[in-house]
Amino acid sequence: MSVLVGKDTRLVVTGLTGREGTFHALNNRNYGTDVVAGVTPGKRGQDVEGIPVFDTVHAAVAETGANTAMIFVPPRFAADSILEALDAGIELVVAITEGIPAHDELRVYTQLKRTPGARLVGPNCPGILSPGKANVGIIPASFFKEGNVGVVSRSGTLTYQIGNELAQRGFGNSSIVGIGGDPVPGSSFIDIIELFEQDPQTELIVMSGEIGGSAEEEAAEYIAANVTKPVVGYIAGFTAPPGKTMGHAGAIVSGTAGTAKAKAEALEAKGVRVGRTPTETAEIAMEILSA
Amino acid sequence: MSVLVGKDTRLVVTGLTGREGTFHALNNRNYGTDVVAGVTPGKRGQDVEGIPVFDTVHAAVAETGANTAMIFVPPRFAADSILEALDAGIELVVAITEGIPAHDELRVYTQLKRTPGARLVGPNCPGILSPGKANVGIIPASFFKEGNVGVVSRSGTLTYQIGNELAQRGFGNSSIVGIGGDPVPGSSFIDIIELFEQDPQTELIVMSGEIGGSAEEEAAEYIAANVTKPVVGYIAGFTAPPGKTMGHAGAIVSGTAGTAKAKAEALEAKGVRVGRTPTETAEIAMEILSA
Amino acid sequence: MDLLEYQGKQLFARHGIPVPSGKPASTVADAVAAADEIGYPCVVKAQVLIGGRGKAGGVKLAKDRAEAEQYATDILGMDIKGFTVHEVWIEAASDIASEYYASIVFDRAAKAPLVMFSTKGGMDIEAVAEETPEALVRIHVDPLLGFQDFHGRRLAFEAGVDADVVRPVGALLSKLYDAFVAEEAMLVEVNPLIVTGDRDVKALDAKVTLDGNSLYRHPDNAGLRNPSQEDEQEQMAHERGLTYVKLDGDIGILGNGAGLVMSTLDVVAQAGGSPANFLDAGGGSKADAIVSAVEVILSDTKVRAVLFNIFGGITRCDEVAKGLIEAFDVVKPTVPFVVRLDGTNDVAGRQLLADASLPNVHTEATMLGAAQKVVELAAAHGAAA
Amino acid sequence: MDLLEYQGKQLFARHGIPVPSGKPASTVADAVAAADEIGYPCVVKAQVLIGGRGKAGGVKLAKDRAEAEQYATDILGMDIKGFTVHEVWIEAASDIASEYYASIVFDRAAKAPLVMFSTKGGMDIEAVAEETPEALVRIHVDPLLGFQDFHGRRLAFEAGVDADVVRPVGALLSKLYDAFVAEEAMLVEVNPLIVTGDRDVKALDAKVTLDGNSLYRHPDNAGLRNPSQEDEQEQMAHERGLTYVKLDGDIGILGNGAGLVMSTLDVVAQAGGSPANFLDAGGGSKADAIVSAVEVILSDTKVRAVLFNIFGGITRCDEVAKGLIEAFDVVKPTVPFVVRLDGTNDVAGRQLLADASLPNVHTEATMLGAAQKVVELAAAHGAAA
Repeated sequence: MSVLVGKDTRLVVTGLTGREGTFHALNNRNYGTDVVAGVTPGKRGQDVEGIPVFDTVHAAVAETGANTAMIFVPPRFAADSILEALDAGIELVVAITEGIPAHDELRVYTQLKRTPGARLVGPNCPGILSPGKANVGIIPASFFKEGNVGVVSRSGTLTYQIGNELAQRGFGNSSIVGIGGDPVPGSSFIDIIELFEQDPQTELIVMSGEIGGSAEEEAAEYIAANVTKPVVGYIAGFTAPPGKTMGHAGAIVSGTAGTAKAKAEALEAKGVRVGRTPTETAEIAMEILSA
Repeated sequence: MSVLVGKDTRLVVTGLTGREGTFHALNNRNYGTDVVAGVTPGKRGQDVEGIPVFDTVHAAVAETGANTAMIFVPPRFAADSILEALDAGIELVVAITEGIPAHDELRVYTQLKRTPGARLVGPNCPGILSPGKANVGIIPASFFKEGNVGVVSRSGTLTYQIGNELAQRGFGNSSIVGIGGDPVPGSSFIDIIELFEQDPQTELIVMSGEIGGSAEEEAAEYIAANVTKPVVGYIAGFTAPPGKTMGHAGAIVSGTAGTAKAKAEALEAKGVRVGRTPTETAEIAMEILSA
Repeated sequence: MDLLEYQGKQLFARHGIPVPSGKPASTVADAVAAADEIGYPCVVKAQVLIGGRGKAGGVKLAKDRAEAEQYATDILGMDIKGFTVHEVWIEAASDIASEYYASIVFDRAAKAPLVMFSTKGGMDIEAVAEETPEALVRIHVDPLLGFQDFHGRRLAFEAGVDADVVRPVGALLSKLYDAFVAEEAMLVEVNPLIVTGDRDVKALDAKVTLDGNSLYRHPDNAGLRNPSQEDEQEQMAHERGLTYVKLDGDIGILGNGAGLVMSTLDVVAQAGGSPANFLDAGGGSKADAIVSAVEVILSDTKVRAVLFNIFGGITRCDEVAKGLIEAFDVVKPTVPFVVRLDGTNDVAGRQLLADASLPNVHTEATMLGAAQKVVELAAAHGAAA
Repeated sequence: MDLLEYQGKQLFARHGIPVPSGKPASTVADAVAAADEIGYPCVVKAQVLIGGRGKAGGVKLAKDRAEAEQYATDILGMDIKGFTVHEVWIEAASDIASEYYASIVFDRAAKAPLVMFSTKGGMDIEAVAEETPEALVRIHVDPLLGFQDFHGRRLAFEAGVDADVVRPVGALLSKLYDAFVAEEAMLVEVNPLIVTGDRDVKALDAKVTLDGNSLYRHPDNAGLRNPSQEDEQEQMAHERGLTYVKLDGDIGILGNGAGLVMSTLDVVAQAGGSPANFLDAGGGSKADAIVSAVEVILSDTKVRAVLFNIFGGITRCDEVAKGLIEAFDVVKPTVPFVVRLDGTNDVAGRQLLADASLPNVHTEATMLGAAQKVVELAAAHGAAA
């Protein structure tokens, strides 16, 4: 088992015919993901190395039975593309696009919550990798192998760093989920931790957070109340100065709220061990799994 | 038992200090309804014969525990007043106001469907009477007595006519629900029939429809699939010419869809007996209940 | 409230929807002046609230001034299916490459705006919907989310528009939706929506129905009412704030509440009578409203008897009785009246009527009895007249 | 992106929010001309992106021309908490009866706009929130439903505004919400929102933060950027499209991905070092972006060593290596570099670096090892310098 993406994933890629869309869609297919369709308005009838292209997500769903959409269009078209996928009945939308306007994200999120059975991961995220099964997004899959550690992270490259440290210690992953660093992520830590808790393959959960917002604090509460599996935390941004946006639109500290220290303490107060570096985080995970 | 309103109703009246609002709120209280508050912006601290007035529905709910709101404000303020009541956590909103713009009703309805646990009856309806328990609205209660017939109707006075014909034959009512004749009613026949089906006091359901829309046809399908109690139908408007709005904004026939004949046939096809006049409708009900 | 084509186009233009330039005119001289200003060829179009103008000769292409004058003369005053042409719209002729169809209706059943689009424009859309339903693409729009770019793409692609106009068609549909919401329309229809030889997309016709309940928010639109298009009695009723619909029969009907009035019409018809009108005196009717109502009913000279069917809720029966007594004093009707009063203050109302002993007014205890009585009286009065 | 007060007021005015009339000026002569035009008394206000102007002497009431000239002279060029005053705003003096507070923030946690209102305006709102939290009314607005009239009434009544201004306050809040949504703001704040002696309601201050990601939709706003307010390195980075934040230390940091860069800063700090900056080269960085990034990092003269920490996903390590080699050619750095390359094409990247044998470039296999190495080198280089 794995979470969100796996052998049942039937992927449609919006923006397939763009340079990045083509590159990563083919990468995903080469990994074993069932990439069934692409969408580029006006390019119906074309194909990208055998992947058929449609004008609309609705047509792609009707013709190919796609159940998962990867959004690869530029920021100014991304909100519309996500809404289109939701409207077309897609169950899981994975939005890679970075730089979507915040108010667009707000509208998309509010609409998502009115769409029964739909889930959004991202935007501004590296996607989801279920090693050995499917890769939807831009996570470099060759660094990861199948195993029992579920990873959920706001950051892309930091996810690779932590996953890699685990891999170097011999551990594999059930799924690696990048929820993205934007102000309004479609899925929260809690949403993904809930899935890992239910997933039989996952035996330990690594949660990698960062400064800004209160998602980590909320996750701490949730973990204490609902999660039976061990959770190891990591928080980036101990040295970040207040009031500055640190790259991720979500990574901004106002006053004492949202600091790395406050987040780590909130997690530790609920019994979640928190590593101070990616290396230490991997070591704690190893210690728990080897016990 | 009864449906929607009864001994647990705690009523707040928006527009209480207006002439009509005062008159009917006091009427309702005299009948036994627990009228706990009124709302008129700027009149906090006043009272109407002992009913305290608040500036906002939120304040009324906080101070009095109101769970039902009756909307008596003029059409241009009505949509806002309904939305305010929904936002304040009111469970049942009964909107008497006639002449609310259709697009306002559309926004209100869409918001209603996003508000868990909330119900709207009306607008442009006479309200709900549960004889012997509570009256919320403008139904002349003295013509009705407690009993086992549930009545649901798009029309106000026609409801009185049918209820009166039943009363003259010795039958009382569990509840009488006017859902209103507007293009976008908050509750449909189906919503109310579902409640009557669950209500132990109700042994027979009278459904009084009229030309326009497809609510009666939808109810016919629902009744066949879900209702065990006998249902008697009545449809007004057999002589209405197509394309004309007959008073109720919803009562307009386009082509052959929405005619009284089509509606009566749809009900009869599903085993619902339909009276051709209010008198005949009451006679059918009497026949069934006496059998 | 229905708008004339040119009123609809002016409304469209306010929302950025491309329409051909034009001018309205109600005299031949104004029409020719407008045509001169717009240039030739131009189109002279009858402005009436009914379809089928073209077949009736109400739309003509004028090559020059002489033709414009001729056509304006022919069309102004023309009768089209019972509607007199009071105005023409003089419009620059368009170079039509394709004709599409677009509309947005307030869909009561779905409780959402329904956007429809087809590449089979310029013809009877109901026939298209019946014969080739797949050619009419239908999409509901969530009222809170609103019209999104993807809705426009879906409509255009699924209908099969030419690839080069997918964007402008989507943009026009988006603006049409804006207009539908901002103006609180119940219907906006464009048939045909054209693509010109230069690949411009334009609304060549406009059919707009506005929500009368929202006109207070749109004072400009409220001023567009075309009273000349209403029936004389309906216009009179409208001015007095009454809900009145003219019918073909000879029995005047007044009741309170739309459902009860509709039911009364049915019961009268079942009793063998033929209603002359629908008149809902509404909730809480006061005496003066009753006087107005009687005036409207009796202004229809076909009426041979009148039925009052009142079940008082907000409406108080004593007020209705007072109104009727006053109406007899003012209007002095010559036809018989049948009155049935039940509900709030019914005893007092009946007593007032009994005390007034109006000539030729019959009271009945039940709706059914009242209907039978009025049918009988109408027949007798008809025979006598 | 933060706006100056007067830019915020001009934005407010576009949405119908009442603001006092005024003019911006960047010279004393222009300021005096503006004051003459506006009339006396008027207020001379320093335009800087930092609070506490008043206490710093940046806001003065001028009774006449002489005072206006004196204050403009004093304030232009003044340093307020490290910000130089380049512009003043000359504004008509207001007759203040009451001072309220209003703001709308993009609340990430609630995923909805949060509207806040208080009658305790004109002071530090954070102190109000802390000392008398009940005085600050907070309401979230559903993004799809939008701001309704009842929201305005609740805010005004619950905060306890004077009864006669409940409506105008509600109307102003509604327009403020319109502005927040239409301009895609992350924050709009009015402190104080005043009631004048004539009972007019006006925004006397304006603090607006816009969403940089949406500026392409708002070309007018995009032109408002105040580059003079940015740090020199940050301005340089911004022009090159890099995400750069200046810090106080001496170790330059470059990584790919915000989370990894933040983590790198932490690990360097833990190793005893002090980062000079945050620089996210972003996904898919090409060689020329790396050259730009090195230029920006080294333009900070405090930098004594640089750490490259790359875990390639979209970013290809060979591209990073090429960029670094090119940067050495162009910039010829004198400080030591530590490079850690992992991920996509890491073997090729490391090989390129090895082949280039750049002076003073050290490669490390792990993030932790690289952090320790750069701290050591920075200390040594500092001692040598």
